[in-house]
Amino acid sequence: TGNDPENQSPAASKSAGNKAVSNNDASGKKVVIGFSGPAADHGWLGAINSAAKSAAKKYPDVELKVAEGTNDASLQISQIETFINDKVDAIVLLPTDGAALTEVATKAMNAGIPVINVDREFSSPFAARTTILGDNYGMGVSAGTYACQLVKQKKLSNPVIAEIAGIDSLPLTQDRSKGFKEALKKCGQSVDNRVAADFTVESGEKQGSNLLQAAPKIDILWNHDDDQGVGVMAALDQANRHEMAFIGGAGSANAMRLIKEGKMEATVLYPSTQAADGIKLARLVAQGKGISDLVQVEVPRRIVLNAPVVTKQNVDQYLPLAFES
Amino acid sequence: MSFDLTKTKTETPTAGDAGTAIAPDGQAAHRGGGLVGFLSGPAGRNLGLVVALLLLVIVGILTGGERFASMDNALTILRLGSVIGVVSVGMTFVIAGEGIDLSVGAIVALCSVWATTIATQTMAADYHWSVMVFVALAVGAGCGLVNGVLIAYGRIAPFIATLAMLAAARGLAEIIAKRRTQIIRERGFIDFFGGSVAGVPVLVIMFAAVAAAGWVLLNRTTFGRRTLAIGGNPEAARLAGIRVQRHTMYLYILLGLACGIAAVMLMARTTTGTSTHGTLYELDAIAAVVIGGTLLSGGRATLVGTVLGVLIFTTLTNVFTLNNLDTSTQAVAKGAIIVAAVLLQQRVARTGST
Amino acid sequence: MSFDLTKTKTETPTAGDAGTAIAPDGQAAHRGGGLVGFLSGPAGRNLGLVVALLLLVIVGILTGGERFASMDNALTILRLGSVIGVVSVGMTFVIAGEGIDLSVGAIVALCSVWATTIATQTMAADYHWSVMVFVALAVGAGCGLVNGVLIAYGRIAPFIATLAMLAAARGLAEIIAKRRTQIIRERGFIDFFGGSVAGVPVLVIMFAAVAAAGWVLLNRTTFGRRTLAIGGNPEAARLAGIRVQRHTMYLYILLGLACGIAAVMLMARTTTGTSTHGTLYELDAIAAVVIGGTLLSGGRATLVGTVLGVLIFTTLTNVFTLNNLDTSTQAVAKGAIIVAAVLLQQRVARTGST
Amino acid sequence: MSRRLSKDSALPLLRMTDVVKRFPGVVALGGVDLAVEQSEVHCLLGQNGAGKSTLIKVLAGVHQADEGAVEWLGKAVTLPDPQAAMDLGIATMYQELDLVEGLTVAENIFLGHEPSRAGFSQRATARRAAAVLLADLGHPEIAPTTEVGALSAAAQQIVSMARALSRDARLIVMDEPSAVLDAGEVEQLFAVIREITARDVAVIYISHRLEEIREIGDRVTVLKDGKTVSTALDAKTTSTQELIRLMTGRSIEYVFPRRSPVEDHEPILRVENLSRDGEFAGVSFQVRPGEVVGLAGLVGSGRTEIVEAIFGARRATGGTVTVDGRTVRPGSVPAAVSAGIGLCPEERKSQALVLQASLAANISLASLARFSRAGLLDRQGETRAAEALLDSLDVRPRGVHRESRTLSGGNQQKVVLARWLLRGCKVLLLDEPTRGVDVGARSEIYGLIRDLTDKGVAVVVVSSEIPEVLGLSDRVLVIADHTIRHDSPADELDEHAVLDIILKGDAA
Ligand SMILES: Nc1ncnc2c1ncn2[C@@H]1O[C@H](COP(=O)(O)OP(=O)(O)OP(=O)(O)O)[C@@H](O)[C@H]1O
Ligand SMILES: Nc1ncnc2c1ncn2[C@@H]1O[C@H](COP(=O)(O)OP(=O)(O)OP(=O)(O)O)[C@@H](O)[C@H]1O
Ligand SMILES: [Mg+2]
Ligand SMILES: [Mg+2]
Repeated sequence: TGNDPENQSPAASKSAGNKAVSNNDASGKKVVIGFSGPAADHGWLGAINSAAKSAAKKYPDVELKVAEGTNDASLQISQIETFINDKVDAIVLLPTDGAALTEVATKAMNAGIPVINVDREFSSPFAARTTILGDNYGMGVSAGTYACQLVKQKKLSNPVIAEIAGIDSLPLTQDRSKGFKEALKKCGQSVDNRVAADFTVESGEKQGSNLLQAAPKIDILWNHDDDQGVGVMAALDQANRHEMAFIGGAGSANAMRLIKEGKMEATVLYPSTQAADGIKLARLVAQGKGISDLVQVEVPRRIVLNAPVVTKQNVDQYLPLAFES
Repeated sequence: MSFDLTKTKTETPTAGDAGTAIAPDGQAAHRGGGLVGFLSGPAGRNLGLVVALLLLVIVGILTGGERFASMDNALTILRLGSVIGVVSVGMTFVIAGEGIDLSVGAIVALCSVWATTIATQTMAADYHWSVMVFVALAVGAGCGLVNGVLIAYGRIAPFIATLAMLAAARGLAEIIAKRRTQIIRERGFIDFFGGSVAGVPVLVIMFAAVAAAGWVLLNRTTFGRRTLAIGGNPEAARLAGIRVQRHTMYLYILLGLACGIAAVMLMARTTTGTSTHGTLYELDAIAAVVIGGTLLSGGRATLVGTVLGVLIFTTLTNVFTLNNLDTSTQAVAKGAIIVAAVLLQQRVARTGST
Repeated sequence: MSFDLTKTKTETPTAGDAGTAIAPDGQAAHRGGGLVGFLSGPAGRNLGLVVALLLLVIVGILTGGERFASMDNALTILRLGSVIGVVSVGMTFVIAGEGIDLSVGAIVALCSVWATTIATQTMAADYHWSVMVFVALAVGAGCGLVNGVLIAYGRIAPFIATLAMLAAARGLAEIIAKRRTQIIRERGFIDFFGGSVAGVPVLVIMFAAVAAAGWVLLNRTTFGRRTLAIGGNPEAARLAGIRVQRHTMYLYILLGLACGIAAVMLMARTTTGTSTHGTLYELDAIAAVVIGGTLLSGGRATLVGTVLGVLIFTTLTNVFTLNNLDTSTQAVAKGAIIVAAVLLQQRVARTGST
Repeated sequence: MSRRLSKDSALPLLRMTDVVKRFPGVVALGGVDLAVEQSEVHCLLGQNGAGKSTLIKVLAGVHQADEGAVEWLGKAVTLPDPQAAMDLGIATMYQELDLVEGLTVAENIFLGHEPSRAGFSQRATARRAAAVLLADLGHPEIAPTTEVGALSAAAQQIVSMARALSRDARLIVMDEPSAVLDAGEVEQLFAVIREITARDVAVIYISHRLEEIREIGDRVTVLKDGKTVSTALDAKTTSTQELIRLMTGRSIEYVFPRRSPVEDHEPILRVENLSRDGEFAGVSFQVRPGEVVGLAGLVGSGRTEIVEAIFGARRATGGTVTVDGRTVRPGSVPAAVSAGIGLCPEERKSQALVLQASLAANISLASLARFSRAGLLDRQGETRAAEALLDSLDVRPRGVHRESRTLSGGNQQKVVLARWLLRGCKVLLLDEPTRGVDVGARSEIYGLIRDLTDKGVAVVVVSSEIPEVLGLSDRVLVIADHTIRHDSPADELDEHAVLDIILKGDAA
């Protein structure tokens, strides 16, 4: 996957925005799809859930069962077990932890229920029929690469680069940070200050405020998540510190509006429509259809979504797809 | 000119002191009322829980039909309840001894991470997977020991000491795991704990065994007696020659051990060890224990109640999932159902004890 | 024949019963020991906290230098502490009355969401932003009322009742907000609460005002004394003619109101209302109150201690961030520091009270 | 003393008729009548568990009667809650201290009716008023700003009394106020009672000490098994024999059991130079098998501290305790218990009983190891042993599975004794063993102590009733000034001699 933000066209990376003419949307065999995801405790996950539901609503032949969002792997496992007992036709699973759900997903596959793995990857290739991944590492790389560009553009000699991460104990946060760090390394830069919030507005404000105290001057700030970014922005406003280039993550509509206004430099997209894509693919898989734009007869095994950077230049392209958080 | 005083109140004499952790009505009644027997336990409280659970099951059958009433689904509920159930059994002892432990979830996480790290790093060198199990149990007991020493000998309030442990154990788990999910590839381990005996999952058997052992320990041994005496009146226990400090320490070690067992079960269930395991187990376990009828103020405990409490919460989640309720609505419904269950239980206890 | 009945003991008779939520040594000593005065509060406990806070500040200065010791940073710490501080003040009352409230975070979320929804949906129609403030307070008090009624009149254990409220309020908040973050665009609101008076942020002033009002209410009014009486010995309070149930209900309403105020402050700080506001406030607030020296078993409370507890936790985070510590290490250090602070405080209290 | 019973407007102050109160499994009151005249001292007598406390709790609005009627100054009234009773002018001192330990003396006295303006408590006013009340009660040394938890039981009783007086009451109910007081303080209490009855306030006085009834009472009502057996007896003239017969249904010799001479064995308990900083110093004495040693002294003289230090419940700062020639590790209760020492502590409810546990569990608490079969509890054995003990001690109501909190005070005391009887100790320390215990049970406990000494147990008794110490003990130690002031055989002393020693010690 190319992580070069320059030559990305948004439409190509979005199967939800599939404008291809096909008969795939025509009603087919009635299918029951089970969906389970983490607790919708912040904007992006909330958007994931609602996008999944509205995707299902579009098809009269889909009955969607949504399990209680949870951050407890054990509970999520039992939800999948319940789906298996229930003999649903397909399962769309955004695991709290990919590895932890692998066993039960394999069980589902063995029971003949195709599993569509969304966002956080299983540890075994046999656990999913199809995997749709947001690219967390790629997201960090995109942000880091963009930061490098800024350093070059603005000719910053010894820039202070700061990072506000999400929940630090999640592997996805680690992936993002790793990507960021490695991309920065390529242009000889490193992260000077790093704090971790927990994806909520409140934690963003809190960690943001503390970070601003820790670093009297910041040149580039990457914040992993636009939802917590609302809080970070409030902290910047409060301290009246707008000297830095503020880069966001996820790509909420709110962030994009701020980019338009010039209050934010950029945001790295992390599609909130993955689960919606998952539902669509699950329906196709369950009905034995393929993706019409592909020559392939069947739905592919693995789709990695891109993590493009949205800036003032291309924001208008992306705004319609952005999620309200 | 006489006046009728006979308007009976159904209330206990301590009617006024609500808002405290004092026993609800009916607690004053005798034990072993005979009729309702085992399940009614202290003052028919458990009977109320059984009724609440039955109502839930009925709702499940009405709304879920066969999908709910199947053997498979029952096992799913039991398997889900088993991990938190083991922790709750241990928690019952600590609460019975007038303590509390907020660190259980973090200890489960630490045990799982420590054990799997040992496994992934050294198991290649031909260790048997039982080493992993042993490490999980030892780490759990060790954390419990630290809690126990701080509380019993350091005289730190249990809430504070275990809050500190909560932070520290999770932090340590993250450091050890380097915030990565450790994947267990030992088939022997997964097959053993993930398997079934005569159709019953090993996890469920483990839960049943722990609950039964806990019941015996609480109700049929001197250890249980001492626990209740310490929870009921620590000063009296001390003056009767009981080593209150040492016993208190044992209680936390016991709970730590339960966390270790739970960690093994969770590792088998998820085939992973990670620092995010056991999130919010403290709330779930305390809730199950308290709704089961064990007093937070100590001195009165029922293990049957705890098990029923666990089953009620787990069944609730299952019924919700089958009914496709959205998460927010589930939360609201859950709140309402908890309140309803407790009120129901009080009512049953009251009528049951007269 | 007169005899001195008032000789003070330097040690409680219950010296042996650690492991219970009973007061540590020295608690039995007189109040207002004179010398250390205001800060030393009950039995020099607060003095220990002051020492702990000072040590933290010293560490902050040593490691952070000017970045720590600046006015800006001090105000940042205070501003960050103010929201949880207001909740903790309210929590002090509930705990003093032998209760507990797990729902504070959820109530803060619900207040913020309800108020901002009103704002975003109807404010266009020319309401003043004070309507928003009023709604937040009313929702908070309403939730507190529900808690209070369930606990005082429904006789549901506070832990359970507020656990139910925790689930329900957060669920309701999500439903109302449709899981969106509601952004407040009322400049009047943001400027008012986000502003400063004579260099002091309005939020800090609000916290100070709430803490001062709380102090007066607890220590200088009949309401406060009755709260302690109910917490210390509910039966005695009832026998003295205090309407224990009604008073208990008031305590939860008071805390609900504090949550409403905290919601307003949080809305101003983050310029948003969302169902994720106030996550884990219950733990933070209870921790601040308990580390401050208020007994979880009720009957003894110190508001100065609560404020110090809040400041200690907030300063800790600040020092950690200034030192660029990673979260896991922070967590481990936090656990160790909590334990050290409590042990220090016990030691100071013991030597201070002899 | 002249009474004004025949005042013109003399309606009876209070009349309770046919009051019935049931608790689960127990009929506490099965039809009680009580009539109290204005400004009289009306004594309520009855054995432990007769229902005295229950009756006054009904009167105070704490319990609601199941049947019966209450008239106040001729008018029917209802008493739904304590406030209603207080509004009528009924103030109550409960048997269980009903104070809030975390609050100050002044705050406790005015709890529920604090002097206040606009909700703000007027603390100075309360302090001043409290000081005046305490001075009136003869205890100006109790500072209104002291926390009640830091006071001795006796001082707490004084505070409780001040609290009853602080209400503008027409009737003050005192449920065993003298139980924790010593002779001098009981005198002071009586002076106060005389003063308030002169001010037209009536008093209901409950006590198990018959000589007090004689001294202060006007009329007596006797309860037995939850029923009134006799009303309006004259307190001065009714014979003690008659009162005891009414209470117990039998005639009991209200005397101490005869002492059998102590054999000249080696002492089993040796206390040498025991000290604890600030509490007592240089305490040395020995007790031989079969001997009863009494500790006399004023309330607060440190007797409790001494026995608790012997028991290891407080760590002595100096000195040794030896049992059977072996030194007991200081500051360890388990060590003391396994050396063969037992203690019945001063405060039953807070120190001895696990209130919500069954009688059996309370009795076996110190002997759990005995009922342990490979860790498992031999519950049948436990129940049998408990039943046998409850039978032999005549604890009522019966039932080993009854919660101990539902028992009356005297019966609870027997349960605590049963604990150490079951354990079988060589040295038994009894701190105020007959506090709140009725005459019948009292002589049973005396007999029991005798039985124990006959079996060779050494007993140390602490009591605030000097006659009891003298009557029960073979040897008496008088404690004053933090140490033993006097040590002699009991028959060489009488009440005056003991008081003399105490007072001299006090003066010194
Ligand atoms: N809350 C209660 N629940 C059940 N039974 C009770 C309760 N309170 C009292 N009883 C029972 O009622 C009876 C009367 O008790 P009460 O305390 O009135 O006796 P008393 O005359 O005051 O005895 P004492 O002289 O020992 O104080 C006893 O049998 C007692 O066990
Ligand atoms: N709980 C307590 N807290 C603080 N001081 C106490 C407490 N109990 C007793 N004291 C103090 O200890 C001293 C000894 O009191 P204590 O009542 O134990 O003596 P005693 O001789 O046993 O009297 P009693 O006749 O009441 O048993 C007194 O000065 C008293 O004020
Ligand atoms: Mg009584
Ligand atoms: Mg004493």
